[in-house]
Amino acid sequence: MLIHEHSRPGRRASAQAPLETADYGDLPQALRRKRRAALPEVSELQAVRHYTRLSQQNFSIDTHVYPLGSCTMKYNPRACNSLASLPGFLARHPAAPESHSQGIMACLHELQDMLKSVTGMHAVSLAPAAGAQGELAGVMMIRAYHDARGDHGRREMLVPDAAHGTNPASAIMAGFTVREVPTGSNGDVDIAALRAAVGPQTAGIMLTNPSTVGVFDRNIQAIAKSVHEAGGLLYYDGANLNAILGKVRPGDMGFDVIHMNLHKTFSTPHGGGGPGAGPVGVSKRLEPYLPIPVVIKGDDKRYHWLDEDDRPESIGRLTAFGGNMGILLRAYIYARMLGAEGMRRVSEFATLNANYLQARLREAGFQLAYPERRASHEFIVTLKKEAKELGVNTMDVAKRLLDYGYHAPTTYFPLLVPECLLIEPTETEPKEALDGFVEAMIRIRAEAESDPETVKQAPHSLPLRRLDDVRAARQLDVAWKPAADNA
Amino acid sequence: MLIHEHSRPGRRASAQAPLETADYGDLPQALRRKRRAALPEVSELQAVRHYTRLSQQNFSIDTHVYPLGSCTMKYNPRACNSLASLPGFLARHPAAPESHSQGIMACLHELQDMLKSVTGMHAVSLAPAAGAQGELAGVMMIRAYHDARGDHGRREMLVPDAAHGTNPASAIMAGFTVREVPTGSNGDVDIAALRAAVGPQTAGIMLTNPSTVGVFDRNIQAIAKSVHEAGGLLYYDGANLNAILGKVRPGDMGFDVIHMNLHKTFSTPHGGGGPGAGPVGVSKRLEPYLPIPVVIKGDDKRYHWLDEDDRPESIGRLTAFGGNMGILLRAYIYARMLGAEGMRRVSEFATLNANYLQARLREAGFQLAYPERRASHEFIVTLKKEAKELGVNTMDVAKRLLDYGYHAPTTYFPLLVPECLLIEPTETEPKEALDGFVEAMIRIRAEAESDPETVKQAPHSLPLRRLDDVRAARQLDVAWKPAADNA
Amino acid sequence: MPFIPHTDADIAGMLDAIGVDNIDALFDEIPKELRATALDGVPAGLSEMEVTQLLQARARADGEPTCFIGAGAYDHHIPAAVWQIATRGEFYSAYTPYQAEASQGTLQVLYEFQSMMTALTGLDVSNASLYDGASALAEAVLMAVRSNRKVKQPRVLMPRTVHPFYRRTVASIVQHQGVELIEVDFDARSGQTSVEHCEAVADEPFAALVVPQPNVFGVLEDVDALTDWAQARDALVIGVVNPVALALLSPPGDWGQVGADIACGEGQPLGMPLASGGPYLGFLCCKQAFIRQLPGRIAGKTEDLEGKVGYTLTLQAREQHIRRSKATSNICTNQGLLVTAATIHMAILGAEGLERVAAACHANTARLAQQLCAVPGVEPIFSAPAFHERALRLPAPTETVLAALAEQDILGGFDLGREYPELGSALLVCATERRTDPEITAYREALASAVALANAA
Amino acid sequence: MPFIPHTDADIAGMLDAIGVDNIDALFDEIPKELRATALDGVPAGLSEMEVTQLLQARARADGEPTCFIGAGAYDHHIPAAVWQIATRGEFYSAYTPYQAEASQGTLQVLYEFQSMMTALTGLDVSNASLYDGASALAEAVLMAVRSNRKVKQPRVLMPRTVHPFYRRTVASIVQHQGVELIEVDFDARSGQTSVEHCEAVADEPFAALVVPQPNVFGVLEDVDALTDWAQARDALVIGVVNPVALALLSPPGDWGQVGADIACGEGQPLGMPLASGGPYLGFLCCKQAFIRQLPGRIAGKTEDLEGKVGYTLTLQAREQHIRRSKATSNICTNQGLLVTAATIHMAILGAEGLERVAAACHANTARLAQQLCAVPGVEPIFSAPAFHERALRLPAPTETVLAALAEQDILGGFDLGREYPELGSALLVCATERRTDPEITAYREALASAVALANAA
Ligand SMILES: Cc1ncc(COP(=O)(O)O)c(C=O)c1O
Ligand SMILES: Cc1ncc(COP(=O)(O)O)c(C=O)c1O
Repeated sequence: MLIHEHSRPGRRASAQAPLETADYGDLPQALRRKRRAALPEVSELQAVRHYTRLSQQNFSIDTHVYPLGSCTMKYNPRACNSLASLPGFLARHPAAPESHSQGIMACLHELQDMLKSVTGMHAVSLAPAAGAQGELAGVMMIRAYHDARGDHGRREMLVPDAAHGTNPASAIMAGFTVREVPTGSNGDVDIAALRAAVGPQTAGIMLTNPSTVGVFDRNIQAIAKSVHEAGGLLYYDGANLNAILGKVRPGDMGFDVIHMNLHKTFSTPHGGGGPGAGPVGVSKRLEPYLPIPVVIKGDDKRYHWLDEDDRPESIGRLTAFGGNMGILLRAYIYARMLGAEGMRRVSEFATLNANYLQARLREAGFQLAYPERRASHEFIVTLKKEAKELGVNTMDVAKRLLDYGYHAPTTYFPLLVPECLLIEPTETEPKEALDGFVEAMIRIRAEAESDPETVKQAPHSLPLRRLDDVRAARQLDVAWKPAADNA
Repeated sequence: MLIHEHSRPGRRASAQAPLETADYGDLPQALRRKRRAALPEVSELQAVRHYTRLSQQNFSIDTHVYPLGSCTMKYNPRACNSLASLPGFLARHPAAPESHSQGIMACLHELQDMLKSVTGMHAVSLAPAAGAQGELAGVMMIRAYHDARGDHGRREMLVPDAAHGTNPASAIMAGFTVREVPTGSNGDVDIAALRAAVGPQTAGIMLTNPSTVGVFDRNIQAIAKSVHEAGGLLYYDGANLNAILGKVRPGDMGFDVIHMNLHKTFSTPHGGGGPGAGPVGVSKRLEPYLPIPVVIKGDDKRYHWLDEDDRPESIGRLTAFGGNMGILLRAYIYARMLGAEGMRRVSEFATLNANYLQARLREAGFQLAYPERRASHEFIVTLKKEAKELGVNTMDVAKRLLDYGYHAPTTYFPLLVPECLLIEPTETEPKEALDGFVEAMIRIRAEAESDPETVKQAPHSLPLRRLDDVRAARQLDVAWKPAADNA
Repeated sequence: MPFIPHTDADIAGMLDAIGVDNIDALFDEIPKELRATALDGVPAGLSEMEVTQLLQARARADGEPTCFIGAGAYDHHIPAAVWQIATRGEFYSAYTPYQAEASQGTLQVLYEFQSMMTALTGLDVSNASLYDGASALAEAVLMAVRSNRKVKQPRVLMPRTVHPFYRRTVASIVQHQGVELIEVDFDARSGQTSVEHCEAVADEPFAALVVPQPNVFGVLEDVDALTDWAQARDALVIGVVNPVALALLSPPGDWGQVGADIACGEGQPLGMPLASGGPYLGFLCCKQAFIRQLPGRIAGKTEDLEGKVGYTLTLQAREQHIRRSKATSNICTNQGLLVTAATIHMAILGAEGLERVAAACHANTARLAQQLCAVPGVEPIFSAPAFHERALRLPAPTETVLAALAEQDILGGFDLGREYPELGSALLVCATERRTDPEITAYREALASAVALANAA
Repeated sequence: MPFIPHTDADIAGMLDAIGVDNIDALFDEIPKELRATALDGVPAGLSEMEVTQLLQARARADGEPTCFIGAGAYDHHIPAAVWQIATRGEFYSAYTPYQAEASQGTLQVLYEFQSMMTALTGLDVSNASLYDGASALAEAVLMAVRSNRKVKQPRVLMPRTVHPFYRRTVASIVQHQGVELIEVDFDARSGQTSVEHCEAVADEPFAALVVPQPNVFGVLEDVDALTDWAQARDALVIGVVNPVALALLSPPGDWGQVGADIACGEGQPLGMPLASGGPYLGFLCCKQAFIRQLPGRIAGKTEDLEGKVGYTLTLQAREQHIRRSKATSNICTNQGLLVTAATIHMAILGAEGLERVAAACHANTARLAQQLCAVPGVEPIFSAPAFHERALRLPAPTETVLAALAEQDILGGFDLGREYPELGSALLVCATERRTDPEITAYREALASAVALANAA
């Protein structure tokens, strides 16, 4: 039932608005609304009950194991939320003067410093609102760098075929053309193909390492060398930083630009699809191009914002007010609780969990996409054998996992591995949870053999059975309209 | 699964305690614990997930219609919780000096004043921690009053047979004997029986009006006269104040003492069984006996606590630190949002909802315990006909209501009405919810006719089927013990 | 009409179904002359925004002082997760789990709470809470008197080292139930209640001895000796304990030869904010033998129709809603939400976490006492070992000193002299794990000047 | 190891199953010379208690000033229920609803949000959020350029009355996609963008005109005339609107003869705290015809196997994870949690509630402006009607005045002069429904002395 269906004309949550309507007679009649918007009219209890019950229909980290590959669905410490929600932080206007901002600016400045240390980069801007915006900022900086040197011919961005869709999309938004680089059968970038692809047109390459197939590209130094020698720059998609936190640094691998997904590695909430935060780090030569604002600590020991005036070569402003500050605060709090030692543990145990799960699934007879490789913090199982022999595909298995109380891993990504499940358990799941997942997978395969319809019609135990995506797109209905409008 | 079953030796939520163990070598070895308590050892995520999922197994106001008679399960405004949880309020130590307490004392003092106004009493103490403690305080004051007058023979407390169990239990705790007064077939106290019962031994009578059978006792003035003339005092059980808020005042009816259940009428959370708050109000002659502390506003315009020294005749202290302050704050916030007008609306719409539901159920053929009477904020349906003819009893119907998404009304209380459901919809439920409840009742009766087993075995749609209470009492298991202890 | 969902159309339809013209008609059974007209003392309603502004101002008015008061309520860190979960609507807005199948969340929490409290106290069973520590002690006293089959005299020995507010609460609650409370004095040097002090007042049989651990001065009692002594005289032993202290200290179930019989106390240190004194929670545990005398709710494990494990309220025949005037107590609504918070708190901290908290408080208080005793004239009052609180003698009137400290936003402690005049100018101080070294130093400096000032005046 | 549940036994068992000796061996594919050793810039870990103390101190350091700044972010009351529900774990810790059956909570919220936004803007469809208002405008500009089938030139008219931060954001984001942004000036007296100003820069065809309502000065544009003018030239019209203002003002769907084509804006006024500038949410609505060019997630209604209604992400072929380099945008993670909050906020307030909020802000700002203009030398800059913000000219340098006000914990407004030097000493002020009369009076008094002081210096 939609909240709109609880609506009755004249019903109100009347504690929640000014008790009387103030005068607005000076607003010209012609510019005024002719009839009220068809928002629901409900009591406060109705709204509370409706959304409380809706929430219960979600799987979430707080309720379920959620091994969604490439998304790092780990525990979001509750303190991060409550401390970032301290009244002083919530009440601060984005245009408040620096005199009333030293507290939060101290947090942001320290976060910049920690991120520099973690990534091995020279400078950081916290401005991008999510990973994709970080990517855009990153490739724009690459472009600005070449342009500033008068090197205008570099209009091609190399992107491995395994890359996340945001990578090519971001490159296009920055005005590049995209050239795909194939992945070798061992999971590493096909270095020969890469060497063949680089040239004077190469602006750079967008990579993540470990890559989205879940393995650490052992040739990273060779890749860096090859791209750098061709005059291109290396961009690091930070989505997979959780795998290497405190173990190896993108800056040390030769990357020139990096974005980080704080909603992944730094455990800020995924929120049903955001908000994220996608800070960017750069090597020294790219610093002038960082998006604004940036926080600096002045000689006066006070913190100051750098904006367009201070950074004339900046690629500019990406949101009106400088980014998702509340998310940055959460990441800061998380980072302070972890400390250096805790960060290292994150990557160690994320890796331990992934390799353990990989070993158990292999042992149970599931086929790994890259069986010879170590898993990083995630790994890929391919169900192409099951799909072919039993007629049960990856999506069926994913849906059936829901019945067993596990959120499905990422399905059908990366695109180059057929019938794939990208599995990322994260470091915050205990061994028992992984064992339970293995058991569910084994049972589902047994069901696929004995009773494939059960799997193909899954889920069975959730409030809804399998939903019809095709119908959603064909009979498009993306907004409730009042009956009068439909008539 | 119990949280203990998630436990593994050595597992910890290590952000949550001091990072290292400080020295306590000075504590004598003989007085130290020999082995650690068997508390669960879990990660923070495990605890969060476990209790989040447990919560989802509750029916609650925020998720379900909850017409539990005598409990006033109405919307608990979320602001009451968040404002009572402002850091300043949470951090205040109970022994903080008045210099650092004027803010909260202002709230408490104003709450006292509002409660006086609402009840028509002369003075109020906020000390009792719940209704039953308010009752105890109330009857102790009655006793103190008689004792102070040297009237030591008054050792009998009259209690209607319909009264809540806490009433006789409280009277006993105050050293009274209890004499039951019968309820007439029209729901009013049997006035003749009452007259016969009062005498020089009568300390007082404990009543609520509207009574627990859901009707307003029309003879209240005669009752008051009769008890007062016999030298007794009238005690008002405030559990049913929601029915009369702003409509009629216990003080005006002739009551000398009243307790209020703020967790009912003033909408503080029921919390899975508390905390409550049970302030007491008294007429002038009882003021000296009020439990301490009491807040006064001094001539210096500052607030002060009255304690044992200031109130030597007080019945004393009922909890170490003067009551459930956080709950009092919530009630205060609620009262301020309602205001005088809002309070009147509460009783009007609570009464409207009850009478509407009563009318609809009567129309649907259900038998009312007091068919000739107006409902107050609640009313009683008796299923004795259904029990006899269909073999489906009140508890069966109650359990089946759960399947339809309604929390059951109060069952088998008051004891004098056989197979009864005490139904209190409260003012915050919309008409649709009441209509839905009627429909569920009609359907259940139809099921009871066509397929009684479905009803008798209910619930069917909850995580558990009907629980075996007898087994719980016979094979008593009230605490998990570690395997070693069991062996 | 805040929180009321009725539209005009709803109202009309409902009145119609009832068969009356207006809502007022529904009140027609109330005698006319009784109908109230105005609520003079109640101001007009405010919007949530207005009441927010008001309450924010009120909260702000009380400042953010640094708290060195303990005396029964302790400023511990509470994991953020505790209240974020406890205030989820499903816990916050449910009631006593009368319908077990629709209340498994609450019921399992109660069962887990009981399990944790029995683990901490070393006793067999626990109830699901009472109002607070002091009223729990009152119930423990009543329960002991009912339970003792050998000593029928309702006489209970109550050491003066039990928190004075607890003693007064007990006195209030039991005063009309024929229980005689006999005070036991303490050793002026050690601060302990000794067996000799007990002997001095025990010429007649007594049903129970109350043993606080630590006692109100923070001092550790010789619980083994006291327990053995009382039990040798057929009395029951009631421990009054701090649950955080129990992480380090011998649990009541281990006291003496056979263990204390009953343990009770204040649950506040297990995840409850100070909040001006409540809501907190009283806990009450006992040996299996006494379970039928235990007041309050108890959750028990059972099975459903299909044999699945579930939980339900059990032994309800002890309670007022069944037994009415013969119930073990009048308690009905208890402190459910606080039980939920305490359970989550204990689950998150675990025994080791509680141990660290206890140790940190203990060490902090030791450091505090040492620092304060560096102020000339300030000295410890008692010689026996103490846990996480310390009684100090001041060279100036406590009240004056506390007022001067308060002006600097330091809440210096609990004025013991008011309750124990024989101690003179006496102050009870506590530094929980939340107090930092700079705060402790600031206190010392403020105390030095406050004392100097008071003595100059 | 905060947040890591592994026991020693777990680790040993797991390593064994993998067949390695230690965790380090799992990193053996990383070239040795790359392995990092230390994280010098990262301090040692803190407990939650320590980090709580740190953050409380930081939050406190920034004070509690009274805020009269608007300029794109507004200090509205947010019902307590909004964030208590939005931060429930099931919303807070879920991700993009890739598995629809396990995400109906989030998906239905998205659908309801889309429904509410279309109702507010008067357009047919809405996406499920973009990062913020400014980036939403950038996406709107790109979308308009892609959508306009008649005008192929990627030229967009951008009035200077659009918030300068929005204009800069748009410029940053679209700079490499060949879009030409053409500035349109405003009338110095009225503060409006007139058709004449548009004409002046429109000798060549343009794909779209951006129309802010209200504009950055709070001034109301003649949206009907601008819309009709642009559409007559085959351009699309993009409204940039404040959703609270829409409770009173004509919605973009009603502008001119056939309505604006696209509307976008900042969702912050719908239940998001100021929070230093984010997270907020950008919304983007359009006519049905353009839905395939709409960037971002869209939830759609559908049915399950048994015909029950449910919701799912739809039209994903527009998105990067399917279309990669040909997607409508690179956006992936959006502002889901804020959408949840906004949806609850709108459900609780309803259209009438939003109207009251809008009216109260409007009236408060009028009162504020009147009071401030009582200070000698302070005067309104523009003559056209304005909604809930006012541009004022000051008789002293804005920066000096603002600094003096800030010293009294008053945030006096947004310094317009920095962005519009031609306005001189100019200040943009706003008083939302939360500002009280005493606060407004205090501001006037503080302004009077600040101006006096500045002029004396
Ligand atoms: C590998 C990879 N790159 C980039 C992104 C984009 O990040 P965001 O969703 O924060 O825009 C994601 C996340 O979804 C990702 O998994
Ligand atoms: C009529 C009546 N009286 C007294 C009480 C006791 O109140 P409490 O549960 O707060 O102790 C109740 C509540 O349960 C009640 O319904």
